[in-house]
Amino acid sequence: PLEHARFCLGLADDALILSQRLAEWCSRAPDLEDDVALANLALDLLGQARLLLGRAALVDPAVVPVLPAGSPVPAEDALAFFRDAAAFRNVQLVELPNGDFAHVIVRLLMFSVARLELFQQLLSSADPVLAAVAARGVKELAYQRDWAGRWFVTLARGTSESRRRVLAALAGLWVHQAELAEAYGLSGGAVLERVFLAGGVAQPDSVVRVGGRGRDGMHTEALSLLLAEMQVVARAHPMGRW
Amino acid sequence: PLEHARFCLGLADDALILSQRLAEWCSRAPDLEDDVALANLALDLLGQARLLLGRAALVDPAVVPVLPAGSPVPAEDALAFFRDAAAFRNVQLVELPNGDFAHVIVRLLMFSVARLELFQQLLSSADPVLAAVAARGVKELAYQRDWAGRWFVTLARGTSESRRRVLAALAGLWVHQAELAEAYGLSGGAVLERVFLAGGVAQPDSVVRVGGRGRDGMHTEALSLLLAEMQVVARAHPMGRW
Amino acid sequence: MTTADLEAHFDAVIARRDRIEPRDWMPEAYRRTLIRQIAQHAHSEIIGMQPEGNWIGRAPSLRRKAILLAKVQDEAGHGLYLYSACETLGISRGELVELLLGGKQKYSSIFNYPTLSYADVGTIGWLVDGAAICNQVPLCRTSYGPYGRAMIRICKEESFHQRQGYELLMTMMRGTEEQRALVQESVDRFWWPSLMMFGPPDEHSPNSERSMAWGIKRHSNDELRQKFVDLTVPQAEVLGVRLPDPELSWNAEREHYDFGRPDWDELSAVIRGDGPCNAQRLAHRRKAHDDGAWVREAATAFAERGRDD
Amino acid sequence: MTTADLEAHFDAVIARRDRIEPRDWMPEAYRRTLIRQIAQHAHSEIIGMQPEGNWIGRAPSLRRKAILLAKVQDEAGHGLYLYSACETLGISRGELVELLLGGKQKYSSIFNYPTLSYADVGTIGWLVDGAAICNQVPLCRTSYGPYGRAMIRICKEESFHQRQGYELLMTMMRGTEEQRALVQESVDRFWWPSLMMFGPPDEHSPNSERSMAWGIKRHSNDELRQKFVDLTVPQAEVLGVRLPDPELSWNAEREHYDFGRPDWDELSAVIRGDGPCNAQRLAHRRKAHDDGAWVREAATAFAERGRDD
Repeated sequence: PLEHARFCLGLADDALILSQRLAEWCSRAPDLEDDVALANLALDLLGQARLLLGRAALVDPAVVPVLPAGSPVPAEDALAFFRDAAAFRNVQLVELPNGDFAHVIVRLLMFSVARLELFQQLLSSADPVLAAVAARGVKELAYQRDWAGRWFVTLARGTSESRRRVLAALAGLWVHQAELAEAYGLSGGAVLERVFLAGGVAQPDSVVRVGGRGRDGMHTEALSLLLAEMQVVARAHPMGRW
Repeated sequence: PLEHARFCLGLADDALILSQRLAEWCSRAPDLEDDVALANLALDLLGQARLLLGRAALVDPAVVPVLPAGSPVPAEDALAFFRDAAAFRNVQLVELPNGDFAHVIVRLLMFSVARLELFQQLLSSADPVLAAVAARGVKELAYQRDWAGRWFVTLARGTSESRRRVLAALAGLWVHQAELAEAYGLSGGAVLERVFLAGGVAQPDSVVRVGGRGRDGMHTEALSLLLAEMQVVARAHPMGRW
Repeated sequence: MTTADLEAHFDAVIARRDRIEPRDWMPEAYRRTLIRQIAQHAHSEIIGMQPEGNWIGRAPSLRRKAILLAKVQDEAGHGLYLYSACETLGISRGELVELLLGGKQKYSSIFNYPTLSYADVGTIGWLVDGAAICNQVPLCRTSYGPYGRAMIRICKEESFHQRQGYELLMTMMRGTEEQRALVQESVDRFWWPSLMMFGPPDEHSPNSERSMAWGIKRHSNDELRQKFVDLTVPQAEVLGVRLPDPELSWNAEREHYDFGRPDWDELSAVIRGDGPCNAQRLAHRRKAHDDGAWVREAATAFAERGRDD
Repeated sequence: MTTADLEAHFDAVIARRDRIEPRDWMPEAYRRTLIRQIAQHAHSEIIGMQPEGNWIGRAPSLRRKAILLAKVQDEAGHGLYLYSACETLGISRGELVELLLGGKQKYSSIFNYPTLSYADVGTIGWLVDGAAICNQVPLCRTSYGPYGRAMIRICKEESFHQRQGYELLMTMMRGTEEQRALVQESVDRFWWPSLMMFGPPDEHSPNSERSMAWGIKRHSNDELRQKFVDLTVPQAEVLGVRLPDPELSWNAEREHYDFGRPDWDELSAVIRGDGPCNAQRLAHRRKAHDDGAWVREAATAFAERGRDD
C-alpha cells in the first residue's frame, strides 16, 4: 500500500502542480480561445489530482499531514496545502516557472504524451479506482496532447519568430525529458517523433542531468515559491471551512 | 500611545515593504554598482523598519500579534511576519510590484523626498527614540534622494528610450503622490520640482484617486502576494529560532 | 422600400416586442448604441477575469479552486459569445479589443476595485453577479436577437455563479471567527460599488430613455437598483452579515427597502479612470495582448501557408 | 632588456615569493592563467548572489534578512574588486561579462546547486564559504599583487560570512525538531558538492602544477580538501549534524580524517553544464544584463552629453 500510495501521490502531484502553472495563464493567453482552452486543461488536471490525492490518502492514511484536532480540512486539501516542498513527489518539469506561450505548449506536449501512455496502461490496473481515473484521464490527455501538438506544429511552422521561440522552449525543457520518461515508464517517443516531424523540428539529444528526481522529493528552486502562493490562505486557516 | 504606536507602525511598514521590493532587485540591477547601491538602500530601510517596529511594540504592546505560548519570536518579527495585509499600515506606493529600473528610481525619488522632510521634523520629536531614528535616517534618506535624483536626471536626459521609460514610470506612480504627501505631511514639492526641472520633465497634474489609504489598512492586490512570499518561512515555524 | 418604410417596419417590430435580427434594417443610432452596450458587456467579462483570477492560485481548497477556475473560464466564454453577438453588427473582435485597450470603450466599473481576500470571491459571486443578473435578466428580452440569445445563456451561468458565491460565504460564516470577519470586511467593501453597478440615478442617465424606447433596455437604473436591494437584504440576514448602510430599512408603505445614497462622485471618478485598479486592469490586458501578438501572427501565417499548400 | 632578462627577473620575483605588479613584465601564459582564474572567481561572486538571493525575500526574521542582504551585497562588492583586479591585466569588465554570458568562462560549480530551504543559507555560509576560505586564504599570498590584495579583503569578509552561517545553523539546531531536520537535510545536500569545490583530484588537475610553479596557487587541490575536512568534522560534531559519508573517520596514523570519494562524474557533468541550475543561473544573469542595457546606454549617453556641454 505504501508503494501504491506513493505511486498515486506522484501522479496526483504532477497534475496538481501543472494545473497550478496552467491556471497562472488565466487572463494572459494570446487569444480568448486559448484562455478557455488553458483553463480547461488546468481543470482537467485539477480533477485528476483530486481523485488521485483522495486515492493515495485512502490507500495509506499515513501520507496525509496531521492537522490540529477538529480541523475540517479534507484529506485532499491536507495533502495539497499542508505539505512542504520536499514532501511533493511531482516531476521537476511541471513545477518550472511559466515562460512564453511556446514554453507552455512544449511542456504540455511532453507531459501529455508521457502521461497518456501510462494512463492507457492503467486502464487495466488492478486498482479499480485508478482504472476509473485512467478511463476518464485518457480522454482528457488525448485532447491535451492534440491541442499542444497542433500548436507545436503551428508555432514551428508559423513565423521565424515563433519557430525561434518554440525551439528555445524545447531546448530549455528537453533536459527534463529523461526524468519524465523514467517517472512515466515512457517506452518510446513515437508520438513525439511524429509531432517533431510535422513541425520540421529535430528531436534534441537526450541529456543526463544532475539534480535528483522530483519523485524522490528533490525539486527546483521554483517549487517552494509556487507553494508559498498556493498554500498561503489554506495555511492561515487550518481550522477553516471553505 | 495608541496614536503614537500607529504613527511608528506606518513609518515602519513603509520602510519594511519598500525594503522588500528593493531586495527583489538583488542580482538583477543594470550594473554591479547599482546592485550594491540598491542593496544598500534596502538595508537602510530595513534598519529603520526594525527600530520603528520595536518602538511601536514598546509604546503599545497591543499592536503585536499574539503567538503561541513560549514562542521565541521577537516583537519586530511578530509584527513583520504574523500580520495579515489588512493590518499593514504602509502607503500603497511602496507595495506596488517592481517594474523596470525607471520605476524603482521614480518610486525611490518620491519616497525619499517625502520621508526626508518628515524625518527632519522628527529630529526634534518629543519621543527620544524616534528622534534618534530620525537622526540616523536623515543621512540615509539624503543619500537615497541624491542617488535617485541623479539617476532620474540621467534617465530623463539619457536616450529617448530612457526618457520614455522614466516618463511612463512617473505617469504610473504619480497617482500615489497624494496619498504619500498626506501620510508624510509633505508641505511642498520644492525638491521634486528641482529634480524635475533638472531632468526637463514637467510635474504631472495631481490626481484624486479612489481607493483608500494604506495607513487605514486599505491596500492594492500586490500586498497580499508580497506577504505570501515574505512571511512563508516564519509562519511555517511559529516556535522557530533563527 | 424607402427609409421611412424601413423605419416603420423597425418601429413595428420594436413595438410588438419582437426581435431585430442582423440582416434586418436598423437605424444607425440603434446599431451604434447596441455596439457600445454589447462591447462594454463583453469587455466587462474579459476584464472581470482579473479580480477573481487573482485568487485562483491561492484558493484555499481544491474544490474551491476548481469552482473558481471554472467560473473565470465561463467569463472568457461569455466574452466570446458577446464579441460574436457584437460582430453581427459589423465590427470585428480585433477592432473592439483595440477600442478597449485604447480606452475608447468602457467596461463595468466594479472591476476597478481590488480583490483583497478570498472572501471577495464569494462576495463578487453574491453581490456583483447578483447585481449583474438583475441588470441582465431583462436583457434576455432585449430587442436585438443575437444579444438577447447570448444573454439567456449567460444569465443561466451567472445564476449558477451567484449561488456558488453565496454558498462560499455561507460556508465561511459557519467557519472560524477570522473567516466571518473576512466575509464582513469584504461585504463592507463591495456593497456600495455593487449598488453603483446599475449606473447613475435615472435623472442623470441621458441615454437610458432612448435605450428603453428601442427595447434595448427594459427597466430604469433606479428600478433595477431597488430590485437588487430588495432581493439582497434578506439574503444578507440569512448570511448573518451587516450591510454597511445605516439608512437601510424596510418601508412598509412603499413595500421596498429604503437605502442610502451611493457616492456618485466616486462612481464618476472610477468611470473617468481614477478608480483603484483602472490602470492596472488595462495594463494587464494590454500586456497579455502584446505578449500574444507573435502567437496570433504565427497562427495567421500558418493558416495562410496551409491555404497555399 | 631582452625577453630572457625579463623572464629571469619575473622568475626571481616568483622565487622569492614577492608580488608581480600590473606594470611588471609577465609571461603571456601567466597573464592568461591569471585572467582565467580571477575572472572565474569574480563570476563566482556574481552568480553566487543568486542561490542565496533566492531566500532574501523569505528570510524568517528581520535580523536574518539584514544579515543575508548584507552578505549578498558583499558578494557584489567582491565581484567588483575582482573585476577591477582582472582589469589590471588588460581586459575590461564588459569583455569578461561577455565571456561569462557566452559560456566561455566558468564560475564555481557549487552555485549550480539549488537552495531549497532557509537552512541552505546557513549551510552555504558554513560549508561553501568555509571551503572557499580554505581555497582563498593561500591566495592572499598569491604572486599577482592586485589579486592577492583583493583576496585579503575578501577573505576577511568571507570569514565573517562563514561564522554567520554557522551561527544560523547553531541557532536552528537549538530550535524545533523541524528546524533540526531542515539543517540535516541541507547538510546532506551540500556536503559532497562542497568537497568538490576544491576541484578534481590532483592526478586529474592538469593546470595545477604550473599555477603552483608561478605562485598563483600555493597548495594542491587534495591538500586543501583534506584541510577543509579536518577543519569541518569537529564543527559538525559541535553542531550536532551527521555528515553524509560513512567512510569518514579519524586516521590516527595520518593525523587526518579519512573520507569517501566524491562523485567526480557528477562534478564533470556540472562543469559541462548539466548541473541542476546551470541554465537557470546563466539565464538569470543574461536577463539582468539584457534588461539593464537601456540603462547603461542612457548613462553613457548622459555622460557624453555632459562632456559636450
